[in-house]
Amino acid sequence: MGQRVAIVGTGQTHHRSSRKDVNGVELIQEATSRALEDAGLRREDIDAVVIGNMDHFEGINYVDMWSIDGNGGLHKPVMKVTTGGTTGTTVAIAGYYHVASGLFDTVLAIGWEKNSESDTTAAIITCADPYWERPTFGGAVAGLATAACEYMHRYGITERDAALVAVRDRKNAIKNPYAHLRKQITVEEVLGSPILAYPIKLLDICPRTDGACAVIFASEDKAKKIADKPAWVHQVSSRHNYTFLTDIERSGRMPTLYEACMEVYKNAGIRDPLHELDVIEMYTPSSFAGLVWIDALGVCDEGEAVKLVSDGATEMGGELPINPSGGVISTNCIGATGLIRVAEAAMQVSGRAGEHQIEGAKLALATGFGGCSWSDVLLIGSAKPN
Amino acid sequence: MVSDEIVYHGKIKVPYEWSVGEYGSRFFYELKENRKIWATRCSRCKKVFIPPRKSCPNCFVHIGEWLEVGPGGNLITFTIVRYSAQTHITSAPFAMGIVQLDGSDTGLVHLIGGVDIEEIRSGMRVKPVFKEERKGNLLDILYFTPLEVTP
Amino acid sequence: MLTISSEIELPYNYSLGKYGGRLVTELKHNSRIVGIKCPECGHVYVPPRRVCGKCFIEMDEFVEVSNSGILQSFTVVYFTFLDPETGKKRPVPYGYGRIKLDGANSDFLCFLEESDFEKLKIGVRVEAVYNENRVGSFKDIKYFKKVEGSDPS
Amino acid sequence: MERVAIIGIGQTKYEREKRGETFADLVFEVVTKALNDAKIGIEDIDNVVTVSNDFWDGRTISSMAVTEACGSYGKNVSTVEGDGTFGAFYGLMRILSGSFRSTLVVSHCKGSEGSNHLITNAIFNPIYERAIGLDSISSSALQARRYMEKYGITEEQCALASVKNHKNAKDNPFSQIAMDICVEDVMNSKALSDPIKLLDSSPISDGACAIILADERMAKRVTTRPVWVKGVSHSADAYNLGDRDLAEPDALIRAAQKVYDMAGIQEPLREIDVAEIYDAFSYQELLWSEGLGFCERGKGGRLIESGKTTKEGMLPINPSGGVLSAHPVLVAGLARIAEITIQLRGEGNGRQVDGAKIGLAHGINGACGQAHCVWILES
Repeated sequence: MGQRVAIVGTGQTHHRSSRKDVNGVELIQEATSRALEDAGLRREDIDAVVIGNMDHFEGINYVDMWSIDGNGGLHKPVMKVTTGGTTGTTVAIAGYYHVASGLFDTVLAIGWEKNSESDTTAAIITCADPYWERPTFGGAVAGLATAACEYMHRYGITERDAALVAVRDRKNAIKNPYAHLRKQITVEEVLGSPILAYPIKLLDICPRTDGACAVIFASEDKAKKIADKPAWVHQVSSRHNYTFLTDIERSGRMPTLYEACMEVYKNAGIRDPLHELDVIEMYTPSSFAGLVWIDALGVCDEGEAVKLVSDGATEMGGELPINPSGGVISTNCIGATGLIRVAEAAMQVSGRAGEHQIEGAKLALATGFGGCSWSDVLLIGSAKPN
Repeated sequence: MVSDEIVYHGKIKVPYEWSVGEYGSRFFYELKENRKIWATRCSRCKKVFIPPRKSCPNCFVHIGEWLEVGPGGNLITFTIVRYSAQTHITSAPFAMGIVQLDGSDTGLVHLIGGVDIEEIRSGMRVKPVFKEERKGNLLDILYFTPLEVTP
Repeated sequence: MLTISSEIELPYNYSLGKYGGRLVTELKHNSRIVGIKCPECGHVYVPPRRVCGKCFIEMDEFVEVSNSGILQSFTVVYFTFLDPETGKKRPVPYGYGRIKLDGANSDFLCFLEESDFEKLKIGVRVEAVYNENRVGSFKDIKYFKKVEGSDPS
Repeated sequence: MERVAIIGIGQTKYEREKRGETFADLVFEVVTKALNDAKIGIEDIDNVVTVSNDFWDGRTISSMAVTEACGSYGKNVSTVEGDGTFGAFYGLMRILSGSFRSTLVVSHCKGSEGSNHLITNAIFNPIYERAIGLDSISSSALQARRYMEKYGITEEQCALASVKNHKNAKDNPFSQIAMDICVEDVMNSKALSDPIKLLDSSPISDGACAIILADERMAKRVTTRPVWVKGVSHSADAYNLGDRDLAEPDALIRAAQKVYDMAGIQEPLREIDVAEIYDAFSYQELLWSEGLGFCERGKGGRLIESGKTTKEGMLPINPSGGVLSAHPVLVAGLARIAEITIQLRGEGNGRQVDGAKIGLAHGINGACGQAHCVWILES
């Protein structure tokens, strides 16, 4: 039952703060055609398409239908999945199940966003309960700020500790030609940047980006023919436990991410993720999240993430590099962000990440975050899974 | 009021500014400046698209060829809208339809006007009536009107 | 490059239902906050809702929780953004936080009186301040203010 | 395809306005019903797919509102935004992958909470179509006229679908609008957007529906009345209305061909015992009947006139009353699957089609049936 699945092609746009030269569908077509080109496939080789975004971000209802001209799905099965910030990873997981089911052999998964076309915070606020939460909720920045405030209190971490994450990711982005923000920053610059919502400052948080990403999933038989080095999907998992923002447990490791990681490790037989994983593409919407959520990946004891980051273990060349692509803090086309994590993880284990390649990467983890603690995790490897 | 019947009258008001893109901008520029309707043609399947596509949805190749279509066209289908809605830009009853301009393989949805709405028939020959003041959007065409109105 | 602008204003009649409605009614008439208790795990949820997700069981025991509690986390928002409810900029700075009301297990999200983050501390006791004229709304609670003499516990 | 069965279903009564209930309340009701129907507990469910739409719900990540109520705590969960038939399709694939034994699929919608015109206007191209004021009614009217004129279908023939389905609805305890009307009533009802009149149109509805899918092993263990999935397929057509010939349901024809191949069906009219199809407007029952191959192209009017699609006919269509009798968007397709399940179990009471063994359920996405999803189920 079920068939093995591999990633055989990826495509990204050059992510920018604004892409007025293309409409949304044309932006999607750029990523889609690049993924096809990467895999050496044509549109007619694709059996089905999965796409996602958040309706109120661009004000478009039924995006799967609207994007047909660019998503490659004309006269094919097209499905929309959406889970907020996690949408990109949710699209990838849906792409995986399309192929794993045996019903399709070659499936295109697409995430996209044109943040420049709207007021992102206004749109994000609408994810909160209209009555009990929207009046106070200040969007992703403020939501992540309340979490960051609590992390500082709980673990005694400082704004300076968190800044290390932003500095690392922005440094990595310089080597990624598709990244949005590609300029080195310093800890002092992060600390001195304008405060948006205490304790989050401008350089602690992800940017608003226009961009799209497409990833092609294929069955074992197809993958062997399409790609020299397919990136095999070993495990996928997702969790979402809460209705209200304030239902998220404050104690312990970020619960949904931890649960999803533990399920993936268990099913993959991973006992020591710090040493068994070669690279992580982590959905880190803020520097504080990029610090504390490492705990939930099970690669260190609770509260020890600061040490991993400050010791350089998560740098390129470190013991477990995190976000060689530059991560979310460098590029955040929201609906695509999770899928970029998956694409980058696949590029790493296929040895096709170019200048930001982690040498010898064989096993990569990609994570997604959205809404009130929605978590997706994918484990991707160069070796064919059992 | 019984507590389980409480309804909160809220709203979602978010502004959007959709990029028309390079191709759409040229299309609207021609409407605005020259009262002309331009389309693009796929080099592989030869299909002529309006609104203009930058790539062919079917062949998935880049499209570079532009051509003028219309101004005359055929009314493929239409409806007389008799209800009121916030989305309407003119008061009911009014007519809208799909017009296939001469030289194009696809149709364009627009208002049908300048005629007694009860006289509108599918298959009619129609042409665009442009607004005097044009802004670079689809409503630079006021409506499509029959070429010859039968008395 | 051209753009097409639109300000869609979508109206919604959001039902509060039996559970949310009960809290609104209590706020309006009795200046009280009520939660709902899971018969299985005993967790008290604010705002009240029908189902305990963890136990997947229907709840029907409304319980009064305190108007005061401990501040668990907070932020002060400085950047400006459009409020989707009004389409206008929301006034900043403003503080809000997660408050664990005495008698509740989940936190309650609410405005704080204080909007200087230097003066806010996790662990302080805060209490609800109600508006004089109550209309049956979440906003009947004006904000939570620090209880004088309260230090982080 | 491995064998997967529907082992439980739950529906709310569909109503114009469920003012006292939230999305979560509706979802809990139908999930509980589906679990009870399957005689299993939430612990027997290992993954969940919710279906909702952020425009209709007035909330980004609308599925968050039902997280607790759908029982997904601690489980793998995802959300499809589209008709419930598409959500169920994802639920099916998750089982076929071998990763899960049982998927709970639940869809909710409250049409009463939002503005139908504004929300369906937002389906259309914001650059080239939206400003014209299109919505679900006017766009469907463009399709109805094109179809009727191209093939000589009459308004009276379309009206027959409304008459039949509203009558059928009288035997369905979940339906919203059940009544005895005649063709003249439909013809004389208020003109909305020619040729569509009030009684050609589906109502605005609130409601929810849940189904539970299970692999063969689990299905055989827990139930004596599994309904098996014999085939399922979906397909999408072009987006801009002007790119399509609206009289030609190409996407449906493709989806139907594929699903008939999967299920080994050669003569759908004869081999299928009962069909529940997405008739948001009366003309759609005729047009979709053609796309599904129940008759030749252009013969949808004659098919309904022949009486073959009444409850006693050769292929009863919409014995539940169909979407014309209750139209909770996104839920409606899942309700079609639930209704076919009821039929194939022989539990339809007054609306039961005698001896139904093979059934077809159909859902649509987008404007004017841009995408279609077709299921073949067997008892």
